[in-house]
Amino acid sequence: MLDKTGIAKRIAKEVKDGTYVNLGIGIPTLVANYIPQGFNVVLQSENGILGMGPFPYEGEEDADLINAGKQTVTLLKGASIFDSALSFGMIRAQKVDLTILGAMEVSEHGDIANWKIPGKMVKGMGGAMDLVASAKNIIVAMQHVNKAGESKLLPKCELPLTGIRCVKKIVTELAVLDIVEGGGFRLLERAPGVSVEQIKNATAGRLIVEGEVPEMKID
Amino acid sequence: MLDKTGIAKRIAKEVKDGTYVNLGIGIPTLVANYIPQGFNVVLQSENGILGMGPFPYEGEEDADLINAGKQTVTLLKGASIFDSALSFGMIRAQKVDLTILGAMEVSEHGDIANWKIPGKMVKGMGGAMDLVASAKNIIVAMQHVNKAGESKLLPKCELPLTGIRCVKKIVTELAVLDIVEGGGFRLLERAPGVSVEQIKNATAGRLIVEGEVPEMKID
Amino acid sequence: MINKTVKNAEEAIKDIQDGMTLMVGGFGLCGIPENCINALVKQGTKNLICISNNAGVDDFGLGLLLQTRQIKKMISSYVGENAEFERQMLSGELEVELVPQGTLATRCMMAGYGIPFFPTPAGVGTEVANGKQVINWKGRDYLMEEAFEADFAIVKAWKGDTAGNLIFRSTARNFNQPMSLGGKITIAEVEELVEIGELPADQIHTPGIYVHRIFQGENYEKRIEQRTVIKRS
Amino acid sequence: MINKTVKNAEEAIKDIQDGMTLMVGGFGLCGIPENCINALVKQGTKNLICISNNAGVDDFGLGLLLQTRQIKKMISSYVGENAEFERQMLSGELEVELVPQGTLATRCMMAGYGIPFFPTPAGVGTEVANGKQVINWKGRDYLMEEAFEADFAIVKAWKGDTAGNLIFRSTARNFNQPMSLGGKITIAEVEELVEIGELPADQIHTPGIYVHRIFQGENYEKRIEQRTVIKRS
Repeated sequence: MLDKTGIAKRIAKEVKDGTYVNLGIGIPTLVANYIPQGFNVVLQSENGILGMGPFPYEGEEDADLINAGKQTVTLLKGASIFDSALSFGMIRAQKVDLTILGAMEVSEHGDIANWKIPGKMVKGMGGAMDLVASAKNIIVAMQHVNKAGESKLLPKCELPLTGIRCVKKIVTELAVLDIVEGGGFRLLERAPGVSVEQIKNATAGRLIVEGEVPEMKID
Repeated sequence: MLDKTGIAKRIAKEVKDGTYVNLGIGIPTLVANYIPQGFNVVLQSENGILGMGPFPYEGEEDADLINAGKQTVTLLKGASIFDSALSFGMIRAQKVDLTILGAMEVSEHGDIANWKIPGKMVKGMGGAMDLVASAKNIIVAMQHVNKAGESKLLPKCELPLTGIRCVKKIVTELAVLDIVEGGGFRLLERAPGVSVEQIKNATAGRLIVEGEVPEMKID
Repeated sequence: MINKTVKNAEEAIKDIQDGMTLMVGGFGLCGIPENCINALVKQGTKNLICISNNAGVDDFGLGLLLQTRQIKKMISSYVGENAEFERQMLSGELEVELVPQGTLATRCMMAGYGIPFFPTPAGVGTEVANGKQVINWKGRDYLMEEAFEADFAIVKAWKGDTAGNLIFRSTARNFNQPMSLGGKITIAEVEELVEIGELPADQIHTPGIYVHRIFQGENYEKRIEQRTVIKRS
Repeated sequence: MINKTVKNAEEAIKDIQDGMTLMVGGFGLCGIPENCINALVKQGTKNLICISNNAGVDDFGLGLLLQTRQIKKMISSYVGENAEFERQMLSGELEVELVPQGTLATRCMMAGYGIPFFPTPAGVGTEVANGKQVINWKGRDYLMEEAFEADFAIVKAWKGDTAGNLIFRSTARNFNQPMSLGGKITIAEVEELVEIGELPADQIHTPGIYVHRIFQGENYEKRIEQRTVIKRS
C-alpha cells in the first residue's frame, strides 16, 4: 500500500519531458518533488504563472508572488506572468498538457466530484471546474476508500459533480487504473503487496482486470 | 460652401475636451489639426495606439510605428500600445467617445455605406464595420452630393451597408445635420452663403427644417 | 492626455452607492485594493454586490466589509478562510454565488471587450449549469455565460500614470487586469503614481482609456496568507 | 523551460503542407514575418488559406506568395494596394473572404482562449451577416462569429527567448499577439532571440506555452508603406 509520497512518486512517472503541467493542492503538489532531474517540465499555476519555482528562502518571500494555493513561491528563469483570464484561456485552449488533482469521488465514466459535500460549508470550486472541463489529460490522486471504508471509485458519483467524462487515470494507495471507453476502471498496476482481490473489494464501480496485473515499481 | 478644411474645422468644434476620439482616413484625419489648443483629446488608432501624435520628423520615422492608415506616426507622452484584439475590444465596449469617418451614403435612419461599390474592386471594410456598430457617437464627414450631382443623403442607402442606425451627425460642404428618432435629417446649420433651398435640393432623404437655420461659424 | 488622478481613496469611491455592483481585484490577499476597501468601510456603503475571486480573511481584505455587514452578495470562486463569512452565509444574511474561477475572470474580461456572453465548457454537467443555456458545438457542450455588468471596478496596480495607464507586478496582476477592463467606472489604486511618459508604451498592461480614476495608495500592508519558505541551511 | 528554438525559417515551416490554413501576423507591412514568408515561397507550398489582415503589396509580404500563386484563399479585412491580388480575385483564381477587422482579430484571440464562438455587433444589417446567426441580447443584435481553426500561426516579434516567450515592439504588435495565441502550432520569428531569464516575466506579451517554434530572423527589411514625415524647418 502506498503512502501519500508513494502516490506522488508514482504519478511523477506519468509526467513527460517537455510538458506543461498544472498541479492541484495536496498530493498533486508533492509530485513536483519527484519529477526526474533533467526533465524540462513547466508548472502552470492558474493564478497566472508559467514556470513556477520552489518556495523562496526565508526572508525572500514576496507578497506579490504566490501560487494558486496562496503560498509564496518563486519564478524559474524563463517564467512568465499573466492575468487570470489569459491563464484560464490557455487552460481552456488545451495548451496545458497534464492536470493532476485530488478527488473525493470518481465514477467509472470519468466523472469527478471534488468540491462540495452537502451539509458542510461550501468553499467553492476555485479553478477546478475549468481545469477538469478543458484539460487534455487528467490524472487523479486520491485515496481508494474514504474514512468510513467506503469506495470512492463508484459506478456514479454521489457528491455534486465538478466535471463529467474527464478523468483519464487514477492513482490511489492501492492501484493505478484508467477509465475505459464505455465505462469502467481498468486495473493497470497494483501497489506493492496489494492483491487484485483487495482492489476489487475497494472498488464499487466496474473493475476491469485483464490478465496478470503487474505490481508497480517506485524507486 | 465649405472646402475639406472647412468641414474638418466645423467637425473639430464637436470634439469635447477630455475625450477619446477615433479618426477615419481622409477629411476626418484633418480634424486633428483644428482641435482647440489646450484640449486634452486622445486619438485612438485601431491598429493599436492610444495617444497618437503627429508625423515624425524626417529621418525619425519608425517602421514599427504606424497608424491605421499605415502612415508613420509618433506617440505622445502617456501613449499606450496594445494588440488589435484589445483595440477593437475597447471600441466594442464603447470606451472611445467619438468616431469620425467618411461615407459614400447615409440614410435618414442613420444607416451608412462606405466600403463597397458594386462592379468596382472591393478592398474591404477594414475596421469600419466594427467602429460604426459600436461607437457611442459617430459623426460623418462627407460631400452632400456625388460627382454626378446626386444626393448622398438618402431615404435608404443604395450601396452595400457598413452599418445600420448608427450615424448621429453629418457635416457636409453645405450643412450640419443630425439624424432624428423615427428617421430624417434635421438641418442644424447652413454653410456660409448656402441657402436652405440649396440644401433641400441636395438632400434626397427627408429633410427637417425647424424655424430659422443659423449659418455655421468657423474661425 | 486626460488626467485621471483623484486625491485619495475617499474621493475615488465617494459616489459608490448602496446596492451597487463592484468588481474587486486580487487573488486571496494578493493584489487587493487595500485603500479603497478601507475607504468603503469608512463610508459605510451598504448592500454591496461584490464580484471578487475570494472574500478576504476575517480581519483583512473584503473580510472587513463583511464584518461591517456592508456586503449583500458575494460572487466568487472560492471563499474559504473566513469565519464571519461562513456565519453570515449559513445564517442566510449573505447571498453567495459561486462561479468557476476561469469563468469569473472571463466574465470580467469580456465586459471590457464588449462581448456580452460567451460559451465555456467549465461547469457542464454540474450544478453550475442549472438554469443556463447549454449549446453543443462540434460535438462538445458549452455553457453560455454572461459578461458582468459592474457599476465600478476597483483594482490595485503596481505603477500607474496620471493618464490611467497601469502596470501590474507579478501575480498581483491576477484579476486586477481583467477587472480593470470590465468596470463601467474603473478605480485604480497604485503603489506608485508617476507622470505621463514614465511608463513605456509597450509595457502598459491596461491602457488608460479603461481607467477613470487613479490615486497613489498609502501604507500597503500586503499581508501574506501562506508564508511558505525554505529554511537556509 | 522547454526549448522551442529551431534553426531557421526553413526548418520552422517545413511541415506546412499544401491546403493548410495559416494565420499570418502583421498590419499592412508592419510586423510581418518576413523570413517565414520567404521560406514559404522557397518551399513552394500550394493552396494555402491565409488569415491575415492584409495581403501585402505586389513585391513584398504576402504579395510574394500571391505572385507565385501559392494562396488559394485570403481571409482579410482590407486588401488594397496590390495589383496582382486584384487580378487574381477578379479572374476568380483567388477566393477572398472579407471580415471586419475587429472580428478578425477577435476570432484569432478566441482560438487562444478556447472560446469557439462569440457575439459581436460588427456587421449586423450588412452583407457580412449573410448566413450567420443573429442573436438579440438585451435589445441589441449580435452576429455569432467563430474562432478560427488555423493549422499554423506565423508571427513576428521583437524579442523572444528560447522558451518561446515573446515581446512585441510598438504597433508591430497588431495581429501578431492574438495570432500567436490562436494557432494550433505557432511559429515565431524574432529580431532578437535571447536566453531564458533575459525577458522580465511581467513584460512578456505572449507566454511561451503558446509558441511551438522560435528562431531569430535575418535581414529584416521592415518596409514602410506610407512614409509620412514633417520636414525640419
